Amino acid sequence: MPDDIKLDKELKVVGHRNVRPDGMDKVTGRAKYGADLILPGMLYGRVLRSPHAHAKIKSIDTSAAEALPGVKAVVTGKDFPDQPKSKPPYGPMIQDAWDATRNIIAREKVFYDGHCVAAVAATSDSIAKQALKLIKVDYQILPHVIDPIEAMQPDAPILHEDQFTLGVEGATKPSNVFRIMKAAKGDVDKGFAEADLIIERDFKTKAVHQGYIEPHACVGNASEDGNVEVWTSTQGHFVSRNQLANLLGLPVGKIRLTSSEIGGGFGGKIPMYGEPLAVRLSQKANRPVKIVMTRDETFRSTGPTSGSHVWMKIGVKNDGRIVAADAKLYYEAGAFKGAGIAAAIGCMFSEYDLENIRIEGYDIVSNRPKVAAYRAPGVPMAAFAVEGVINQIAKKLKIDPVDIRLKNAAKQGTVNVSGIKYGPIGFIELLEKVKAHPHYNTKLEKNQGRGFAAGYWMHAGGMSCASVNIQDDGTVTLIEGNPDIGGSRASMAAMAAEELGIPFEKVRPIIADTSSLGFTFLTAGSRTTYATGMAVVEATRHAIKICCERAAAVWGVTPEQVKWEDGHAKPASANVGDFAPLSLSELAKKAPMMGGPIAGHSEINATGQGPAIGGHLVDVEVDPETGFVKLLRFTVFQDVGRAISPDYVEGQLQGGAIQGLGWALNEEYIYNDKGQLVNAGFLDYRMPVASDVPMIGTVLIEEPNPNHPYGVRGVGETPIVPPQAAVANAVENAIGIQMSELPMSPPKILRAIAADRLKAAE
Amino acid sequence: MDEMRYETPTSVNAAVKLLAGEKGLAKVLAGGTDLLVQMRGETVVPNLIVDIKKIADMKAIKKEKGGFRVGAAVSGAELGEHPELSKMWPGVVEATELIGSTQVQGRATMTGNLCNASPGADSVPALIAAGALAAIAGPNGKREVPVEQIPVSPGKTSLAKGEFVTSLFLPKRPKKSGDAYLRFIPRTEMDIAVVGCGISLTLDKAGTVLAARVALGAVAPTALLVDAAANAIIGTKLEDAALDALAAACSAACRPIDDKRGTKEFRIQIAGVLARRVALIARARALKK
Amino acid sequence: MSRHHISTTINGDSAEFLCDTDESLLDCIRNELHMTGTKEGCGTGDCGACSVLLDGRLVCSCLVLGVEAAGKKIDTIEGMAQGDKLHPLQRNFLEHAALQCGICTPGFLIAARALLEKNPNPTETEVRFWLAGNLCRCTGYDKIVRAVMATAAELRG
Amino acid sequence: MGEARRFTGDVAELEIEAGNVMQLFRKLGERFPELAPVLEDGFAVAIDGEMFEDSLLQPIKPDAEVILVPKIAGG
Repeated sequence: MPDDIKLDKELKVVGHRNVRPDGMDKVTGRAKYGADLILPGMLYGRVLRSPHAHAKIKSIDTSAAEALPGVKAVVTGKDFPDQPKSKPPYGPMIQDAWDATRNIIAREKVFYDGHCVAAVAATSDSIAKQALKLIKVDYQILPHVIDPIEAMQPDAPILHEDQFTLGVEGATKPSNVFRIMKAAKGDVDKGFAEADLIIERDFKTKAVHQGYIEPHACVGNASEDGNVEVWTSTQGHFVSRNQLANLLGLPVGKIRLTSSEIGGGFGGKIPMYGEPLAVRLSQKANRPVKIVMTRDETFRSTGPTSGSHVWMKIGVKNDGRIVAADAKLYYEAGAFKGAGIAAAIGCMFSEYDLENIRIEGYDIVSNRPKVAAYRAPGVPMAAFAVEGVINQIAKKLKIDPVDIRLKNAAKQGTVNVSGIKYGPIGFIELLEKVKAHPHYNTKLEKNQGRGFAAGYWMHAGGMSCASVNIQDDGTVTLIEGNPDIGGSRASMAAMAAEELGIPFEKVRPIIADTSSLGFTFLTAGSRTTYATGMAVVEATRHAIKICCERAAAVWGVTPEQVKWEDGHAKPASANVGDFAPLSLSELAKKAPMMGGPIAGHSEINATGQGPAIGGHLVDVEVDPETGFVKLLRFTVFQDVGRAISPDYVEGQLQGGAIQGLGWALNEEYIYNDKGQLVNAGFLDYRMPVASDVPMIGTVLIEEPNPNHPYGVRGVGETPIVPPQAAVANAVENAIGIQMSELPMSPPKILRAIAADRLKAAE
Repeated sequence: MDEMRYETPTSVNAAVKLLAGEKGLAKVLAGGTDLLVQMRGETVVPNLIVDIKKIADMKAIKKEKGGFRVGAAVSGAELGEHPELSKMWPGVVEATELIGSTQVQGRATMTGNLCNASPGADSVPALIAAGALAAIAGPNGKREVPVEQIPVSPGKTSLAKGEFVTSLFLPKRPKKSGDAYLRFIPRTEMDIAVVGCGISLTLDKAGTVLAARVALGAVAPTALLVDAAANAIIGTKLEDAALDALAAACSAACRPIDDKRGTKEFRIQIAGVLARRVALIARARALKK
Repeated sequence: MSRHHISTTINGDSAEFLCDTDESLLDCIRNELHMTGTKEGCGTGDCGACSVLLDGRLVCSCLVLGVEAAGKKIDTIEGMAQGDKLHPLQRNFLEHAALQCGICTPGFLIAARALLEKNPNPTETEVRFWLAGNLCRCTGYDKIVRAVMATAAELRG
Repeated sequence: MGEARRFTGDVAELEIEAGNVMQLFRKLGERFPELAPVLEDGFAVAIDGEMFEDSLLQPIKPDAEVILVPKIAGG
């Protein structure tokens, strides 16, 4: 439970603990996820994947597979139209269709272990599996490279012969570095010259997977008239529809995507993998085709986040004031360009009010799956370095780790490296809450340590649509277009009910398919409750306006003389006249005779999103004989703007914290010398289990975002930014050694302790 | 595709006949928690699966000669629910209960853990330390061997064509005996042992170690019985020097590999750390009896 | 290839299905009986999303062969509520917001029910270790553990 | 202008008369042809510190400070 939440008295639904409208189906097994759709005549699709990290495809022979009884279709890269390659200049967001089609199914080369080379559809899963064995692929194996620093070396194997580094003048040799992105503010060199203390460190992190429990799953159903239906577990069916149309050369209007319930995404279900294959197979077989990934495929073939090397140098005055910050980020993009360096640059120092910043980010391709977004994509690796160095500075200067952050905290009016000037922002309040919290003030025992770290995410707005239909008994159907991953239906329904002044239970939220509502952008970037929430409020107010107009007609007054209050149209003032209030259900009942149905709709492109800053406080105990790190206590503080559904806001904070803990301690992609992933399962890709963690405390700071009708900022991304550094700082506090490489697995900790003892002995 | 057959014999002889008569690959199914994973990954594609759970006594835990005979299909959960056995051999039971999740415990068996021949199997070092025997039925009749003779290398056993383990026998305990098992994993659950250590010991009235068996898992191609480690504590009261010698002997016995679960260096070091801790738990248990 | 004809009992009702030897019970429940409440997260017994009771014993249905279900009693999430009355665990999961995406929820509910039937008064540590085989990536487990503890307290009265 | 500098011959700051974002982008594109093709898809703007993405019709007041910010997707 939260330590404290401020609830405005006048809010009756928003901010209360409402039971989510989709909950019943999810506790009874009724809810349909990606793999749960079963259609008549449906075929089983399976994908053949490369066992090689890097190889030229000399030929593919599918004839034996096609001849196997029960096999209804086989596709390879040739079954998809090739796409033009984007040419420079490149914008910051890379959407290269040439890359996209090759990531879905290989053409000239395979770029990673697990890369799709062919797919089959058959009448049973076992026939489909057997058919895969009959496909003969002739590979010419090429040398591979995975680590970003190795990939930058002059003799590294080159993935794309026509890729020349952007940002390097006159590059004549192809490079795995796609580009070097730079950002700067102030005069860093001058800042360092004024510094009393400068600390410089290198940090490394390994690729980690989003680890959603539901593997990717979809059903493609193409009919002879060219219409295409797709059922899929995705974070954005509208975005996928548009991409699918492009990749398959189909008109957008012919394609309808329905988003299934989604079993977790965290960014990893933004890209498409199986959908184009299922549709193409279905077009060939004229039957529905279901493709469900195995867990092994999910690890080998879908987006992990970047592994990284980060160099960080920070200079401070003796009082702890940071005067210069300089960083270089080297991020793996996977097989195709597009690592999360832009987000890292935009966020990594942004909870601090700094005058002099210089950042260089390297976007580097290497032989692993193309990275996908993972919760505040790109930022945690950079924050691990920033917060690690700030911790070192605090230690050296003997300043309390929270005080040094207070000294540098961003506030209203601060301008970050991207030029964004902050409105109200609750970081100082947050830090003061940390200091006053009992967790910060309890004593630690031997081998125990406490760490603190902060993190920032800027959030997103974007396009959203919503419709509100007032039914004739006064119940309400709310239609929106964002797949509900973590309870967003509850927040949407709460805002609509609050506006209408009716009980939460009277609103039924529905997530529309792509043919039933206007374009709605991804459930990602913590934009849903902000942007789609805004559309919902606007659509609801539209319906209310109609209600007021109807009441005005009934009373023979002007619409301006009617107000909406507590679910009723009421005279705006005593001067209007003495009319009995008309309820929503009364107005709805009369609607057919008074101009027709009452509905509101909204189509917006939301801007004005507010950033959210979080702070994580962690206690650990380190077993000095084994290097085992036990998590003792974890408290998450975050400025959430306004918690529409406090239960689910807390859940986001707790979940992000524990994902970050896994990233910090044990999760990593492990490759053999052939570049094959050797831990592609939950047994050896070690995500935290229930017995690894205690209860996770949450403290919600509510500094409302003035640009949202209910003050929403967005909450889901920020909680994965601080935990890696917070855990590392806690480990350092326990053993006296800074761990600068993730994961801080027991062998690494033990090695560091041994090296430290050796050094002390010398 | 060859047809995969499934049989449920009701006698040991019938099972032996099926296993011996199969020309292709025949696999015994008890809990299936290894076999099904291997089948799914297609590392094992049997032509015949012989489900032994319908054979009398495969699900039984019986008292015998002051010890216990545990049928080959007794699950970890059933083992843990047997109070007498848990009291006599707590180390063996706790080791078996560490295999997988609660769900896996509902199916996984000690015999399967042994016959899967994984070097990291949790129950095996505890069984070896306990001096457990494996009863084997086969075309040439029955035989009984110490459990450490069953695994010969990762994934391979000494069982001949047509043979299968029908039960494990845990012998009677002298007074003042105790056993224990610990493993190191980086999480608190759900991992395969990076190192495992099982120790069984018997004390005299003064608390001196009269007899000891020390076994290590995940530090060599098979679980190891480390005589030198036992000798390091026999005749001692597990003073610091004895524990140091025990740890050193365990570390010296390791022949580990670097793999995704741990490094050589780490395994060698942890083997010693665990051995000390396990010996103290086993002693505490022995003192209570 | 001839398939096995299996007669079994699911949630108290007799059921029949056809399966291949190597088909898991999970695949049979989902693909043959179209009961899709039981989920597949890994297929290797590492995530618990496919938890069911087999003759009253908590198991991963991905680690049971369909053929082994012959003559057995299987309990799945679809049988947990009695008519329109939710099991107290189901109700408490809703009231404590113990789910976000919900894909792991059926497995957690089945596993938690097995725990409370065996141990009506578990400590937090016992709950956490019993449920260690059920992975959840959304919640950090906090609210799940609270919901189970609250249900235990409620059932004890 | 940060990331946009790669397209502007390193010009970091300039004054442009524009009533809204679309006019601004058009004028920037005329001045820096390299930048033109990536402006709409690649950049958001911060007008006097406030972020606007995909907002071509957003008015810009005289004397406003506008910063080009790379567009970023979330998770």
